[in-house]
Amino acid sequence: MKISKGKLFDLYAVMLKIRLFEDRIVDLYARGLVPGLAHLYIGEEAVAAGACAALRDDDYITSTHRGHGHVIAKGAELKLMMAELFGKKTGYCKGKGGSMHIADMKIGILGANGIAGGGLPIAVGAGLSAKWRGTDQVTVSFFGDDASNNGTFHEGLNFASLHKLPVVFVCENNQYGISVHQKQHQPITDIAIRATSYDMPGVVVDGNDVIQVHEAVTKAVRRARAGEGPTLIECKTYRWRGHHEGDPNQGSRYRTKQEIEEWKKKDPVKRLAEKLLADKVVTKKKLEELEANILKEIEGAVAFANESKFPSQEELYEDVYVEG
Amino acid sequence: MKISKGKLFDLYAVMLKIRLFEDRIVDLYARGLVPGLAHLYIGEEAVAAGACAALRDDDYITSTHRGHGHVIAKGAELKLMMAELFGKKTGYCKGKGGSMHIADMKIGILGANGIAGGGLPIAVGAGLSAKWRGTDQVTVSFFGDDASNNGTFHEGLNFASLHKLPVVFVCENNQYGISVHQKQHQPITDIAIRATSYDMPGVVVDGNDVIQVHEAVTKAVRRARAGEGPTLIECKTYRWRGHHEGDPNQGSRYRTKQEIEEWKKKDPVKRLAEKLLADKVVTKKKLEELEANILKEIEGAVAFANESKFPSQEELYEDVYVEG
Amino acid sequence: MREITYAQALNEALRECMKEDERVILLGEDIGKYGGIFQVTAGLLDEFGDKRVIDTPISEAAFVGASVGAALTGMRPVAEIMFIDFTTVCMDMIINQMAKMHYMFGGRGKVPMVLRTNIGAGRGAAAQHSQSFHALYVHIPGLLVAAPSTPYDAKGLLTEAIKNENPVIFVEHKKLYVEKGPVPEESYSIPFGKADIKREGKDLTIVATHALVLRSLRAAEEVAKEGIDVEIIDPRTLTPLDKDTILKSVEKTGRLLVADEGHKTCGVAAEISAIVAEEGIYSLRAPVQRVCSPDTPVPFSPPLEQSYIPDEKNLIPAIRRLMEYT
Amino acid sequence: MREITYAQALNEALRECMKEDERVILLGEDIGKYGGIFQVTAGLLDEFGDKRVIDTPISEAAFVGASVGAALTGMRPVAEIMFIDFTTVCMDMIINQMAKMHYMFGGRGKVPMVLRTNIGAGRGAAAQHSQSFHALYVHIPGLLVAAPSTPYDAKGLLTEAIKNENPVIFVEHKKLYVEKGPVPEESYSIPFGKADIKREGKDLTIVATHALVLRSLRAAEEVAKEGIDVEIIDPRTLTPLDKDTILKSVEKTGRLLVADEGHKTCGVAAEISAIVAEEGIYSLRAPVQRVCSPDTPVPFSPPLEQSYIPDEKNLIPAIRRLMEYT
Ligand SMILES: Cc1ncc(C[n+]2csc(CCOP(=O)(O)OP(=O)(O)O)c2C)c(N)n1
Ligand SMILES: Cc1ncc(C[n+]2csc(CCOP(=O)(O)OP(=O)(O)O)c2C)c(N)n1
Ligand SMILES: [Mg+2]
Ligand SMILES: [Mg+2]
Repeated sequence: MKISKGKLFDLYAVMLKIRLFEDRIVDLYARGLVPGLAHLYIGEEAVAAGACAALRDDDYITSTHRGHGHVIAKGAELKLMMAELFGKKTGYCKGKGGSMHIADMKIGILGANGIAGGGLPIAVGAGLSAKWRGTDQVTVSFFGDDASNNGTFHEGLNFASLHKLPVVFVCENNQYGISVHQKQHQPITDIAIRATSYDMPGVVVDGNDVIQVHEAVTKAVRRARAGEGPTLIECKTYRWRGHHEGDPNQGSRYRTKQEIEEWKKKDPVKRLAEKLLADKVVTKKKLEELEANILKEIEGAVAFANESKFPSQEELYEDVYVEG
Repeated sequence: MKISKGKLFDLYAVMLKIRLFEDRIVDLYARGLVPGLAHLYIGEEAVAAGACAALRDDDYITSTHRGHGHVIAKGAELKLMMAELFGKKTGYCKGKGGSMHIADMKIGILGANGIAGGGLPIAVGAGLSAKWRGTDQVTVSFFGDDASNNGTFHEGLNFASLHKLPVVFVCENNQYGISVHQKQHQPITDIAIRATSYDMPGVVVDGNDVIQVHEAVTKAVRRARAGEGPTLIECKTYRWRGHHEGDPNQGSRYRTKQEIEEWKKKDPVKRLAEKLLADKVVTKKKLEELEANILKEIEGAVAFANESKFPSQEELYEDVYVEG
Repeated sequence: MREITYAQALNEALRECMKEDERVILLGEDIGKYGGIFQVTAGLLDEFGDKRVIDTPISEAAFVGASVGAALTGMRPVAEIMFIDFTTVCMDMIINQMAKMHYMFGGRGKVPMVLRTNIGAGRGAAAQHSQSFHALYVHIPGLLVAAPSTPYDAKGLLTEAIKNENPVIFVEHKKLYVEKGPVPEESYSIPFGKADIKREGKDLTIVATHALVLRSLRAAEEVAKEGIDVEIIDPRTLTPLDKDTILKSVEKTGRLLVADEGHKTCGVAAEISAIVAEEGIYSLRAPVQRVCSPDTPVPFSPPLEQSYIPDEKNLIPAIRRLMEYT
Repeated sequence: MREITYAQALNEALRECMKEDERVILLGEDIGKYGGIFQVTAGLLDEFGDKRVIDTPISEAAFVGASVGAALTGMRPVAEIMFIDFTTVCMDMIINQMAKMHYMFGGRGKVPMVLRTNIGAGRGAAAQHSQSFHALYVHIPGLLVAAPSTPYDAKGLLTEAIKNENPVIFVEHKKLYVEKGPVPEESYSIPFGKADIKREGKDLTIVATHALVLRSLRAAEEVAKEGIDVEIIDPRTLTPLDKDTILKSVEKTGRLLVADEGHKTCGVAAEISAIVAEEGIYSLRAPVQRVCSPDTPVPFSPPLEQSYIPDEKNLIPAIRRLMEYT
């Protein structure tokens, strides 16, 4: 597969947007402006960007507790995200969901999810639904290495393969549950081998290489659209920060600083930037412009969130049920 | 592995005991003497007999809704079983459990289980416990083909392998859930391949050949005792009767009479009897004697059950909690 | 009017809704060729094919979760869990996903699905196949909970459940499947949150659910001989609960007995009792009595199980006791 | 007496029990190096090693089920589920196995294990990380349910839970982990089923659980200024429930307010209210009031979450309302 220069640049733009958005969250969180739990995706941007670029607007994703990257890559508006993270009425969920529950049916975001492994069965249902409705929509389900030990993984993949559903299971293997290393949570190294149990293809890619991710997901999406069934794709990657903001010293209770530094050298964003420059896809200036534009968008989002109102007390009781 | 003649005869005796016990249940159920649900094991006797013969008295099993065979093979007393099936106070569970909950800690029966897949995590715990206590006890966990689609299978096998626990997972693939054929419940034919996902050995055997079952389980038990971890063994077999007594026409709503007849030709009990005779392990007379003795034991059990009292009303409130 | 069974009434509701709306599909174990363990889906596979009547693996989390995903994306799934006991294996999909999405997402997305299941002891099926813990779902906001007691209510409430925009836990009762009653041939809905007065009376109110409605009606006939005139209110849906009808009845009778097959502690009967203690206490001239299953697992042995099940043997003495207060 | 936090008190109970009895082992996610998400198991891995402090995969059904199997075969496991919200993914192991085995097996076999978890909103963690549905476990017979409100109770109840022969759902409260209070250095047990009178008073009884005890104490101080003398009863265990102490207090005060952080409908407060409506109605001179979480999922936005959480803002007006009845 040949990725066009334009596409490569677009991938980069998405990755950078995720990175800068979350860099800003780090800062806002530290200053107490973002309440609750913020599980950051920094270091893993290539997965979301590469995967979602293989999707159409009307395709679906299910996301995780670490969902900012997925939803930005699927097209979520930063303003609405930021307002949600601030708990404001103008946010994606009117302030009711926060970081772990961002959803937008219009662009196929079936929700971030606070339950590890919770998204897989939902993705399977979106797949069944697309099949029943006779559309060729595809669903990508993101989940982590440790979530692959949950029963929902097993039940979900079995069901999807049994009915040849148009679902792509994207496992983000960042090598850790919260503090638990993969070696302590499963006796295997490549999660992709679990695909065999469900008679579906399993693929391992370098999750810090957006091109590899994008190619693997594109192939799986093609297969899914053609009615040939699901694929399991494992993306090897790493999270730079603690499990969530507030995890002391970026998780150095359970991993070495050295390990973190090693992985920072494999920075997927920088890596792509260097390639873009080396291959003369873009000029340095263009990259700087891009960054400036994104930063401006983020500032706009922060301003929007800041200026927005908190929901009023009565709203507590709204949206429990669909009325009428 | 060479199985001694004496052992072969013992295996036969267990299989015949299971068969004749359940034949009697068919009759008692039809006459309304056994209340509730009776899931019969007829046709699958070689699995329980072959597996449990590889165990010591202090080893453990977890069983299923279709548990009569497992518990008889592990050494349960027919009298106490029969009384339990009648709902009598003298039964294994004082009449509180019935067919699906027979348990006897003294001989390592950690309970039949009404929840499909419910036994696997419990077996894993017994394995952990043996390891912690520094004994070399092994646990065999029985479960069906359709139960292998439940999340507990996945979580249980992963955990057992991770900690190299002394557990043997014995899947009784009789090709059906209740009415759902394996083709409709999973996209694979050999469940044993799922072992790969947990880095453990997976073995397929003819579940109607007690020698094959026994050899495979013996090997797995040896491995487990040696601290080398769990094994998944799939035994291909078939249930002759309906899912439970009362399933119309032995399940001919969802399978053909012809299929049932084909499998009856592979009768594991008859097959072994013929081998015993052909190899001159026993005489016909010895076999007849054996049958007569078992039948006598069963009659004794029925008489015991019949004569026993129902529990008194106050017992309803006992055993909810351990007192004192 | 013709009489059909509760199971047939449910079957009819499913058939009619499937005919009317092709987004309605069924998922569950053995609902196809087998027709469902209680024959509620009998004949539907033949009529609608295996794309709409789907026999599932023993993967409740997968297929209930898939129903959530399908509902979110435009379908109207009706999932069947063979016994309420087994809803424990997919509780996360029910409590954390199905019930909460609409709220968590701030109104974006809805989950119009039905989870059909059943409660009730009395079949000698012991502790893991006989439970009645529907109260767990009444405790969780975001779910609607239906509890039909007659064939008529079964059909009308299931039709409403399927058409409703919210997730519904549709709690049937095993012992009622074979009960017959008059049911219109045409399609109809019973709105949620409207109790039905199953018997009018002036001396004592019984709020009864599921099989306890039938058992209360029998108890009422019995005590009528002693001149006691019992009113029986069947809430029909537990969420929403029609508390006005209950409070009004208690205002009239001054005596309340709540009868529900769930365990007593923290059950539906506790809630109804607490509502009256909070909002109708001045109507009461006697303590509020609950007739429920005891706080023990369901025993297997038939005599124990009979003594476990709340019925006339518990209702009649409770009624008499309440009538001693004047 | 020295003061330590609720989390430290729990940690101490675990340490002492592990030292005393080598059958006590811990399983849970991130309980090892991480020390548990709320630091309750901090230091225990170092002290007892990874054979007794086991970090598990995200496989709650496996490790809670394994705890059941281990308990059945002679161990005394203490499992930690990070938030009560996640107990939904292993509910079958809790409700159908752990709770019922002793009964189903007719007394053969016992399951002496503890499942530690926590409830409570107030950390901006939204609908799937802030629930308080401990009532679900109170509804299920076969389980004991503990609900400590102070560091002292936390240590004593956890010690008792570990030594108890029955399965215990040990429900901690997130917002209490950092609260300090006096705790003896030596090991001690608090028996289950004995309520503690956290404040004596004569005008009104508040039965309060978990963080509502603290909040009620503050509310009581506030209304004391108006001359209202509140008695606060902390049941400490919800199963068994010390109803005698509650009934006796109500007999004295004539007014009852029940305060629990669970949802109102079918919650613990409903049960306590129903008990009094059944057995103590003649002591009441006012309706029974419940102060609970509303029947909505927990919202994320801080101002909404604050208004969601039941506390003094709800308690004080409720007390005043009840005092209007004379
Ligand atoms: C069912 C469940 N159990 C536990 C948790 C707590 N928890 C949140 S994230 C997490 C680790 C997830 O690890 P992984 O799946 O690898 O995703 P990552 O955080 O590495 O992206 C855990 C244990 C949860 N959210 N859901
Ligand atoms: C979790 C759960 N779901 C559904 C059931 C109902 N049920 C009882 S047995 C059974 C089929 C079991 O099939 P399999 O595991 O192959 O065992 P078999 O009956 O063939 O021995 C089902 C669906 C159950 N007991 N538990
Ligand atoms: Mg991870
Ligand atoms: Mg089978």
